[in-house]
Amino acid sequence: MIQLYNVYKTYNNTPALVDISFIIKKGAFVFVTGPSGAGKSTLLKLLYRWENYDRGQVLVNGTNVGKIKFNRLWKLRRKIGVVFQDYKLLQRKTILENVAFVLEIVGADKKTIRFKAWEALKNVGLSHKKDAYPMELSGGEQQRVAIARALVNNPKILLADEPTGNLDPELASEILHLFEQANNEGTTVVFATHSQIILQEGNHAVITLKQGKIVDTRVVV
Amino acid sequence: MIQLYNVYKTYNNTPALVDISFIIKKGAFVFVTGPSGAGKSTLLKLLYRWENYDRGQVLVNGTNVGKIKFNRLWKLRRKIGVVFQDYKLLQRKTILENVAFVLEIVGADKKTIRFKAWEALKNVGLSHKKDAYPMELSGGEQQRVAIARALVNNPKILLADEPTGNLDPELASEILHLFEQANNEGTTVVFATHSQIILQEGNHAVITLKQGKIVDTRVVV
Amino acid sequence: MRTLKTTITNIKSNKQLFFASVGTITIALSILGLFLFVYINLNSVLSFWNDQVQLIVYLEDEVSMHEKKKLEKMVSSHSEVESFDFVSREKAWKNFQAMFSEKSAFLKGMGFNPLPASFNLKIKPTPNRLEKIRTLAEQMKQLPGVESVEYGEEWISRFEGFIILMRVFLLALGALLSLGAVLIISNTVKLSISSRKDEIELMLLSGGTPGFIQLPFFLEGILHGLLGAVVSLALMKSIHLYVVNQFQGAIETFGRSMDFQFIPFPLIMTIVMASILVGWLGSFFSLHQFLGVYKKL
Amino acid sequence: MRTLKTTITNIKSNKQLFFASVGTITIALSILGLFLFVYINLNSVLSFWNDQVQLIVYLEDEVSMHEKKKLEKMVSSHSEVESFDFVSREKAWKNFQAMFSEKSAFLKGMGFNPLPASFNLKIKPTPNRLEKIRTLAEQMKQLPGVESVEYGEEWISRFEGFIILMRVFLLALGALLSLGAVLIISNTVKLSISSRKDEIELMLLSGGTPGFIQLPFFLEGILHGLLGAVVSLALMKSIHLYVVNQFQGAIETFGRSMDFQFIPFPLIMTIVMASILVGWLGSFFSLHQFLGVYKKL
Ligand SMILES: Nc1ncnc2c1ncn2[C@@H]1O[C@H](COP(=O)(O)OP(=O)(O)OP(=O)(O)O)[C@@H](O)[C@H]1O
Ligand SMILES: Nc1ncnc2c1ncn2[C@@H]1O[C@H](COP(=O)(O)OP(=O)(O)OP(=O)(O)O)[C@@H](O)[C@H]1O
Ligand SMILES: [Mg+2]
Ligand SMILES: [Mg+2]
Repeated sequence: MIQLYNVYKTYNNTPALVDISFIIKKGAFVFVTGPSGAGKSTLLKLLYRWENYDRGQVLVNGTNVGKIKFNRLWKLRRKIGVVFQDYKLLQRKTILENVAFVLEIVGADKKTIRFKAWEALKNVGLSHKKDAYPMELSGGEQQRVAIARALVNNPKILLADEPTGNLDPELASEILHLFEQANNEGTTVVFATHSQIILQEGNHAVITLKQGKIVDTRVVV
Repeated sequence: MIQLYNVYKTYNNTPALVDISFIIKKGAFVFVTGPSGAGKSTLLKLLYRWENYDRGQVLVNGTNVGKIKFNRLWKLRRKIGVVFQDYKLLQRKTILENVAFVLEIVGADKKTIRFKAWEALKNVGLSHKKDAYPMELSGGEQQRVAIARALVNNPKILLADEPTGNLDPELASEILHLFEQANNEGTTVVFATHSQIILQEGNHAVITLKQGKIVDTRVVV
Repeated sequence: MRTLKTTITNIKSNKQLFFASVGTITIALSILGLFLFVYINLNSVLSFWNDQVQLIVYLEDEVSMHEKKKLEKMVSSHSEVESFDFVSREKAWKNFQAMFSEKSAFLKGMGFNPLPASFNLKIKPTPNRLEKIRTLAEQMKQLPGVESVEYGEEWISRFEGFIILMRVFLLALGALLSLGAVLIISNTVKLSISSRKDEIELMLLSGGTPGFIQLPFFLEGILHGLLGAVVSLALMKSIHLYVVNQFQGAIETFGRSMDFQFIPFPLIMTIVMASILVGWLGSFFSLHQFLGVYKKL
Repeated sequence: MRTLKTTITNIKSNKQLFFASVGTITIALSILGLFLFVYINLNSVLSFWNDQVQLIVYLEDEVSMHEKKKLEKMVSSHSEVESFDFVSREKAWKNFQAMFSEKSAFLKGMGFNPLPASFNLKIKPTPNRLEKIRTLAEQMKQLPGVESVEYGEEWISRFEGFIILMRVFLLALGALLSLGAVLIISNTVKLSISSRKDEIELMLLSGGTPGFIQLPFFLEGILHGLLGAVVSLALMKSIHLYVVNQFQGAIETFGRSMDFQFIPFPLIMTIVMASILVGWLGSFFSLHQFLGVYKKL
């Protein structure tokens, strides 16, 4: 599903990713960890082509993402659900509208949208707040809206960037279970986190980055 | 330093804080914890009067903060440094300018500003990125800028709202030490967090909230 | 359908900017329209005056029938002459008496007619008419039977100067205003787009097709232009009606049965289309610039 | 000092909006200025024409010295009369001959002077002048020694109608434009403030005094107004110079030694002050509205 071969990425001549290679099979669940500034978010951004790389190859679902033209990018991105580290919630929409928005974008019909959006909010325990605006939610609630939005499309690939940073341990492990459930239904999950508790709780493969390099990998058999 | 007596706070008729009373002495270090949506951020917002309460009394430094007029609020807020849960970094300023900004607001002179801002960034390990804009930083790096900005004024009171959510355990404990150091120099610290590791590592008083109520307190003798 | 709804939602979520934008466009177009209005009416006044420019050829009192016929033939076949009148001595005397009616007692007392017969020629309006009239006057003077020639030389040159001044002034003003309108519109659309930066970014990130992302903004730009044009034209029309109602009397005393004309229909359509085009162009360029950042990645 | 620097930093961090704002204000003021310009010059032309309105009192040829003196006394002491001329029969005849120079041969041949002497009265310009002239004319007619009275009744009423029409039109346009300018400016300042929402919020949160927070925005608003006024006045001045250079000739043939006047200095100062005031008011109201949200907490 996801293949990287000797990928290099620099920001203004400072390296952010150095010689990264790995393969994530379809249906796999992989943690990405490493200290602050190690390059986790950058790695995920390459996969949905929000940033481009300088050297190497990145294949997602068999396509070389570095070569996709702007007008075709939507095909790649529709397959991918992302929980952004900074949530990226729309302040002018209620949280139900926020979740429904990505369904509208892919052209779902009205009924499906209402039902699925509500269901997704329920899964993260926020259906009672559906008409609230993001500013009226606590930090952790906002994070959960971002998670609901990433999952609502039943994406083939789920990229979660520190999705439990503002959640208490109990909720964090609930969210982990939610991701594992999606994983069981066939979604490939890449989960960037700092939390040792999460890393231990989920018995999955781990890629550890440090200063842009892979310094450790835990392989699950 | 901080006294709350039977404080109630509701948002659109849903209670966020219910009958909260506690006293934090000058120079104390207190953790506030509890699940997502428990009311931690709301509690902190009352202290710097970003929200007002419905009933009860909140005294900070002897002043009833609920009664302060808009034109006098700045006197309260100058005493308080806040690490916001959503950072509130200015996107159009470099991170050095971001940190310097709060010094300019209180009218420090130019030399002091440059020196102190740089020093504050150094303390969180970001002096090499001083000319970067917030968007060019990783999530954890942004969080550290927010921390540096809260500390740069040597505030009498430091309110930190989940300041280590996007930091790896090692950095998190470094930041905790930074706060403890400020505490040793006389700053009263209120630190809201979910992290069990942080709660264990710092041997300080803990107030645990749940659905707006204080459900547990750990007192340190 | 969905696009239309998105457009409406977009507009609703940012009402203030929308009204500001449409209002700005309305004002810009209203000003342009008012100028057009003034210009059109001024032109019609001027072209009326223009018609009055004539070359008067006075005949000798002793002119023969043959000479007169020859002159008439020459005048009627001349390429610069639009039309002509023959004023006999008797008619001229009557006109003169009518003109100085207050003093008619003295004039009647004169007992003889001192005035000559004349041909009054209307000259075709061409840019270098003054030159042509001058040449024609010189020619006519030489002909037998012509006593003298009069064509208000001074008045014509004054008048032409005034017309040129007026036109240049109005055109300069119009150009300034058009430029202003385009600047304001494109700037407003840009602000409208950048105020929805987050939304566009999320659409890009969630797999919105370029068409899906851009269409509502195109529609919005077009709507800005259309509404601005319609509202400003409605404003123009009411001003027009007001002016006609209030001042028809004053206008009629102005010398002839002149109407205050409204902007003609083809021009109205042109204004509406141009405004729509400007709205679309504004959104197109702004979107292009905005999306360019994401294309480069 | 620090405030000034903050203002400059603010402006720099948002150049596009600043230039758009100043540009918009410049355009709005330029249009207003151009109207003022046209209005002032039109007014000076009109007031020149206005001066020409006169009441001509023709005297009987057999008027006695005594009657003439009495008439002169009456005319010179009348409260509605601004000034007057006496035109003797000889002078009238000369003027008449000069006016019809082309036909002077016939006129000279007449051998006698059919024209009467006259008093030409200039009437003080008051709103109901036409009424007053009419009354005065009726009075004069009754006096001994007066042959007849002439005052271009038709022409005056036409002319007054035209002036009223012109003034109403220009004032309506001016009002529309002023309204537009105020709307645009306050909207722009509002956008400028809301684009810095984060910054203001952080200042509030970090203990900035209300003065510290508001001053840079006041300064910015004032600067917008000031720059807009100065640039548009500079634009006006160059248009003025251009017009004067290019068309002085055409203007001079226009009938008299008329200057294309620039907007007079006190009015310039008024425009600048008003523009500054509008800029300040815009930022004041926008800030007030914006900060109101935080005051309510
Ligand atoms: N847009 C950018 N421009 C310049 N440098 C950038 C940009 N984005 C990231 N960087 C730098 O690249 C490095 C890796 O950033 P990245 O966001 O991938 O880190 P991360 O592993 O996600 O860290 P965190 O855990 O703090 O989120 C950091 O040093 C960061 O400052
Ligand atoms: N501005 C607001 N308007 C309405 N409700 C609000 C507002 N801010 C917070 N709330 C609600 O009040 C409750 C407490 O919020 P608060 O932000 O204090 O929680 P928290 O303890 O900080 O949670 P977290 O750990 O997720 O940040 C939540 O249910 C939240 O939805
Ligand atoms: Mg990151
Ligand atoms: Mg919180």
